[in-house]
Amino acid sequence: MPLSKDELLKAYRMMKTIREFEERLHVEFATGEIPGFVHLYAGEEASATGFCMHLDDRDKIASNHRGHGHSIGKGCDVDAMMAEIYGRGNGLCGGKGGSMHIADLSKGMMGANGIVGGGSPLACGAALAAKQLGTGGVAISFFGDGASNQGTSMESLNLASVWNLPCIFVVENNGYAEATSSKYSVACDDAADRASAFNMPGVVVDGHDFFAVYEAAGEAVKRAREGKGPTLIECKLNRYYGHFEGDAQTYRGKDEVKNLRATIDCLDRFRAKVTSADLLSEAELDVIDGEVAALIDGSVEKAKAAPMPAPAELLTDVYISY
Amino acid sequence: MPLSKDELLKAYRMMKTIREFEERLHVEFATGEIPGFVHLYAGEEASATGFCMHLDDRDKIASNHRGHGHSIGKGCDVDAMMAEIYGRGNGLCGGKGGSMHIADLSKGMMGANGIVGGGSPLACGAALAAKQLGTGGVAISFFGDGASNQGTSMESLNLASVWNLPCIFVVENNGYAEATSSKYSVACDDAADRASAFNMPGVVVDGHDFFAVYEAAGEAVKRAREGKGPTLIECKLNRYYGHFEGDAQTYRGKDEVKNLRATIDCLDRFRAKVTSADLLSEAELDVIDGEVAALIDGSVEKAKAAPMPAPAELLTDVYISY
Amino acid sequence: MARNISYQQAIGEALAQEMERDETVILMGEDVAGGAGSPGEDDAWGGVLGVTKGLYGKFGDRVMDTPITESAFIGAAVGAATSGLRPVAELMFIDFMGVCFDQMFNQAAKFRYMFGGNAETPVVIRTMYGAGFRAAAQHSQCLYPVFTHIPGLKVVTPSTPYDAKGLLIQSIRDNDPVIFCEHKALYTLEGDVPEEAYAIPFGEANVTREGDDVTIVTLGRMLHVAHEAADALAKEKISCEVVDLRTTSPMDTDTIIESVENTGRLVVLDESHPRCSIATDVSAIVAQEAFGALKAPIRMVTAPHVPVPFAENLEDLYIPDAGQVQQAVRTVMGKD
Amino acid sequence: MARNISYQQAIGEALAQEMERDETVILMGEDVAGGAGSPGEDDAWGGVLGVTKGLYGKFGDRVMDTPITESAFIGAAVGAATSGLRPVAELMFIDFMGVCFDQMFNQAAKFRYMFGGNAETPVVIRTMYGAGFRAAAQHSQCLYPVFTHIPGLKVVTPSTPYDAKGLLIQSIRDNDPVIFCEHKALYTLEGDVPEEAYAIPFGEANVTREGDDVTIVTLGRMLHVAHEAADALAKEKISCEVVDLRTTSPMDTDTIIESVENTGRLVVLDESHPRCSIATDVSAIVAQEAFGALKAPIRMVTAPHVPVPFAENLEDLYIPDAGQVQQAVRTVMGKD
Ligand SMILES: Cc1ncc(C[n+]2csc(CCOP(=O)(O)OP(=O)(O)O)c2C)c(N)n1
Ligand SMILES: Cc1ncc(C[n+]2csc(CCOP(=O)(O)OP(=O)(O)O)c2C)c(N)n1
Ligand SMILES: [Mg+2]
Ligand SMILES: [Mg+2]
Repeated sequence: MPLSKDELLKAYRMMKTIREFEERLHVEFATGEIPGFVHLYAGEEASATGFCMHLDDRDKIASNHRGHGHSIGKGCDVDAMMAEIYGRGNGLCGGKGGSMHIADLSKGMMGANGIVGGGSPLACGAALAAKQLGTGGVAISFFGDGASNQGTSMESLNLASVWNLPCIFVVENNGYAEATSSKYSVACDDAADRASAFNMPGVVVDGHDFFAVYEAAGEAVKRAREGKGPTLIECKLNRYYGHFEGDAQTYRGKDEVKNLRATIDCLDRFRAKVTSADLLSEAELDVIDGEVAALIDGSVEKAKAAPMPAPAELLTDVYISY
Repeated sequence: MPLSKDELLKAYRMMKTIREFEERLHVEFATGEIPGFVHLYAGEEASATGFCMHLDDRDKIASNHRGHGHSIGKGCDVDAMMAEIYGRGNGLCGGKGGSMHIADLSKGMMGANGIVGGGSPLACGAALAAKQLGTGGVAISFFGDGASNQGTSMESLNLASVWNLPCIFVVENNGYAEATSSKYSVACDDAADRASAFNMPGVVVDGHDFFAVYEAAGEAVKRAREGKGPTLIECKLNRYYGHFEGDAQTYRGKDEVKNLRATIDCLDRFRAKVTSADLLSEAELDVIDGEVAALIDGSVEKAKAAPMPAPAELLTDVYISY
Repeated sequence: MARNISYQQAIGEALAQEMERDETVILMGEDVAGGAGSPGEDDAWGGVLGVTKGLYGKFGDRVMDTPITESAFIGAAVGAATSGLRPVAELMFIDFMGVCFDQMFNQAAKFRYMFGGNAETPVVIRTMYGAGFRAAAQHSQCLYPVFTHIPGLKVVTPSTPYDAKGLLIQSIRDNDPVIFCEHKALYTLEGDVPEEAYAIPFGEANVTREGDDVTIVTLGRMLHVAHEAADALAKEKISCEVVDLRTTSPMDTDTIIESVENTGRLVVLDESHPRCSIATDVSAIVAQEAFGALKAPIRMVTAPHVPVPFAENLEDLYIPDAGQVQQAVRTVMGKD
Repeated sequence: MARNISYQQAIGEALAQEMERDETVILMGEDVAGGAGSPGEDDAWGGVLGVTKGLYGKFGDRVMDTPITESAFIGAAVGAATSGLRPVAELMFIDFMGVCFDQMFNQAAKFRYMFGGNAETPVVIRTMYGAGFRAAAQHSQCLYPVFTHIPGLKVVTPSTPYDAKGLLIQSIRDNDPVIFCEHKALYTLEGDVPEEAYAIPFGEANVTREGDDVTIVTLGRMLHVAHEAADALAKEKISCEVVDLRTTSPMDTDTIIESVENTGRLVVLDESHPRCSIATDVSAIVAQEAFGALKAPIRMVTAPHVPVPFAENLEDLYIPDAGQVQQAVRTVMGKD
């Protein structure tokens, strides 16, 4: 089923918003004003977007430390996200979570996660709830190649299969876990090969190609909504920046990132494809570029100007009642 | 390479010793004199024996809660084991461990384990030590179908593959984890199918057939000793008694155990095979039966007569120095 | 109407009544539905000691067997709790928390705070603890001090059938993550339990015996040891007040302090290991908040700083007993 | 010969010297060898903060990168420790213990006892703890109270470069499992450290400042906060004795008690959460063993019972500071 023009515009806007958000954070982090650990998703946008384009209010996602893209994809407010990353009182989590703990349960975004492999059990739970409550919803867990080895991830694949959950597991294989190569840490050829060990379909997809991701995601979501159970999808993709901001990436090949940016950038590819097929015009895309740039500019400006959390907030929000 | 007569006698004695040990514990437990949880290995003897026949002093095994068979296979003293199960001061662990924690590191038996999935990381460690120290030793982890799903087990498969360890993973699939069927809990057809997810050979073997186990084990041990890395072997077998003593096994099929005992008993099969092929005589085997019966009789008698640990033992053996 | 039923029955009844009342309550754990996929009798087990037996028959697929993957299913319970269900997950033995602690303390416990109030996680983790079963070092621990250390977890340790039912119902209705700790040696203990549902609020200790000379603060199975000691001491004309904490987080410090202000002496009795435990917690709070009332040093009676031994005689020595409590009370009374 | 080097360098030096001395010492952890299999520079990282950088170059395959599977590799370190090696495994952040706690507390800690003395497990788990890095709730915890609760684990919390080197060398030579806790905010702290190898015995607290009026017992990064407070209080003519625990298990209660017997007053300062913590532990032991010496209530200064917040101002409020310590000291001096 081809995407409508509106959907194409929406997808481009989503990808572009993620990219601008991350590129801008990279710049702002260097000024020293952003506290803590910040893991950027730049380069991987087609994955979050290809999946989230299929989701609606019934659906939930569990994310990881590299969670900005997933959050934007699932509809979290960009201003509130930016304020959160700056640790401001009006942040999405009141400034208490920061980049590694962005969440908006009202949007079905169950949280970034500071624990590698922490998200998949939670996604199983969301899928179980959808199934028990008969909402028709699905749940997606996004995690990395490094996380794919973690016991929690593999246990979750098994549990989702045993319980036949509407759950989709997305390995975003960017080739590295911190400095360690996925070729070293993942004992099989493709992380998706493990699907058969849990009796579910396993799919490898080019994560730089929004359309490829979108199609694979669509099938998995359909399968899940129809009660046919979980799917494991591996997106092969690349991150442009270091593991976290501050990482000089000397473990990567010379010019590795430069070449990637020049040749397989997911936004460039999208633009080339939709314009050459006359689905969207350069001008239409440029308009979005301009709007997104303004959005991100505004969000940074507002975040910087926003007040810190009130000191009393230190002791709130830990228990509902005591 | 066919087994010598001595080896055949040794294998039979090993299997028979395990069987008698367990049958006798079943009887003694019913009298109420044996404390705690006791998980019997009766029915599964060909597995421990088929593997342990290949091992020597360089080698180590990590076991699980159903550990008596592995311990006898690795050469633990039967009297000391029995005393341990009775909680006596002269037990293999001074009465402090009991059935679930039998160990004799001097024999390369790293311990039964009360934690499902606890043993495989430890076996990886023993294999790593063998590799680093160049001893030529191998390590085996024995665990159940239920344990095969545990994150620790699957992480260990991956680690052993990544580090190319001389480690062998043996899933003793007896069809149940407590009352739950392995057909329910293990999402794939055979637990051994998961080997490919970790880039190692996966083998399914009839765990009632000593000779089949012995052969598969031999290949895996050879592979490991030659530095070619880990193997995953699944022994399909059955336990005769409940999950632990006291379990009425009402979750099992009517006459399931009775039929198994009548048709696929590993000792019966061994006897039939070696006698029909004229490798050993009935009389030779009967001699062993008699000797084993006397051994177990003696061990129970001695255990019952042995004193409890001295009260001061409560506070010893926790730190080497403090 | 109250009947005499066991601690175990009280727990089963609380589960059944809450599942009846609220469709979003579900149960999961190893063999809690009796052993899925097996050819024999349905609902053969109800968890390893039969606590949930019969619930699968009544509630069908709201009672779910799990593979032996505590991280995955405890985490699933946590995730489901943020998605509209109120799961009760069974962690068979508290000793197994080491394979799934992350989902309890970094996920469930922290969501609400990390997400700025933007999450509720009404999950209950029922788990069995304590020594006395000859189950040795990996199946006999207390470990609730570890959970008590963690902000965001509520920790419940009922000592009687009445409390077990009322505190479990509160746990299920509570909107925070609760670790519900059942002492395995109490399952067969009988007591009066009302038929109807009732909730006992958290953070309200129970003064189970009034007295003038010494306050004994305790919890769980040790409550009964404290009473045994108090009975014996009464014959020596020493009058003990016994405080049952009921929940260690939140902990009812007011009741503890009030009692110590009356008696002037404190003995804390806990089956846990001694370091960073409930015993040190209660002692420290009293030494800070009620120091002026103290007429004598505080004494702690706990298990020793060793793993739980298997041998019967050693395990019996390991578990704090009434004799040790009596000795501690005599010491704080200056009568030793 | 002593030079001025950082806490981080002191740790790296201890590792290098022990690996040099003893072939059975090996290192494992995520990126500790710099990032295996990657196309760029060898030894690019040395663990996430560079503590082990350079060791892979020196010791080759005795320094091993691991997949992100803490249960498997911590467990492998434990298993290797019972098989002739002396592994030092890096658990990157202490907060990650929840995915591998079983191998630490049910396996490593219990072998010796469960097996009746028939096992030695000389494994060291190095791990980073503490707040102050804006790393939020899952990367800023202390958690050593949890390890301290467990019999069979030794727990080490060095506060200076000198102690870091000497205690790490002792940890590696020790035949019991050791959890070696490095405060991330101390890595850049410099101090005099001898070039040659030396071991500081466990269970010997360090009286880092002598004083008459109040004993401040503390550990890790908080030692420096205690000194800041003591300096300020000196100007108010209050003389503080400061005791640095160095190891929480074993804990040197003798030195604590001796000091309190001299000063008559106790403040305990710990960055951990307040419940079942080192603060309650020290307080309880003093309330039991040195009650007679106490002239005033004990006061505990700890982080609050909430997760660690991200926002800078909140995290600064979260971490105990000198002002709070001064206030606590004034309170026990009756000067507030
Ligand atoms: C349990 C746990 N172990 C280790 C870490 C430290 N850590 C954070 S991200 C990361 C690498 C993750 O790699 P991958 O899963 O491939 O995701 P990517 O960063 O490449 O997106 C590591 C080791 C952690 N946060 N949690
Ligand atoms: C981590 C953990 N979870 C649960 C248990 C309780 N338990 C002990 S044995 C067992 C079943 C194990 O089944 P399997 O691995 O198939 O071995 P089998 O008993 O069939 O030999 C369970 C659930 C445990 N000991 N440890
Ligand atoms: Mg990656
Ligand atoms: Mg089994």
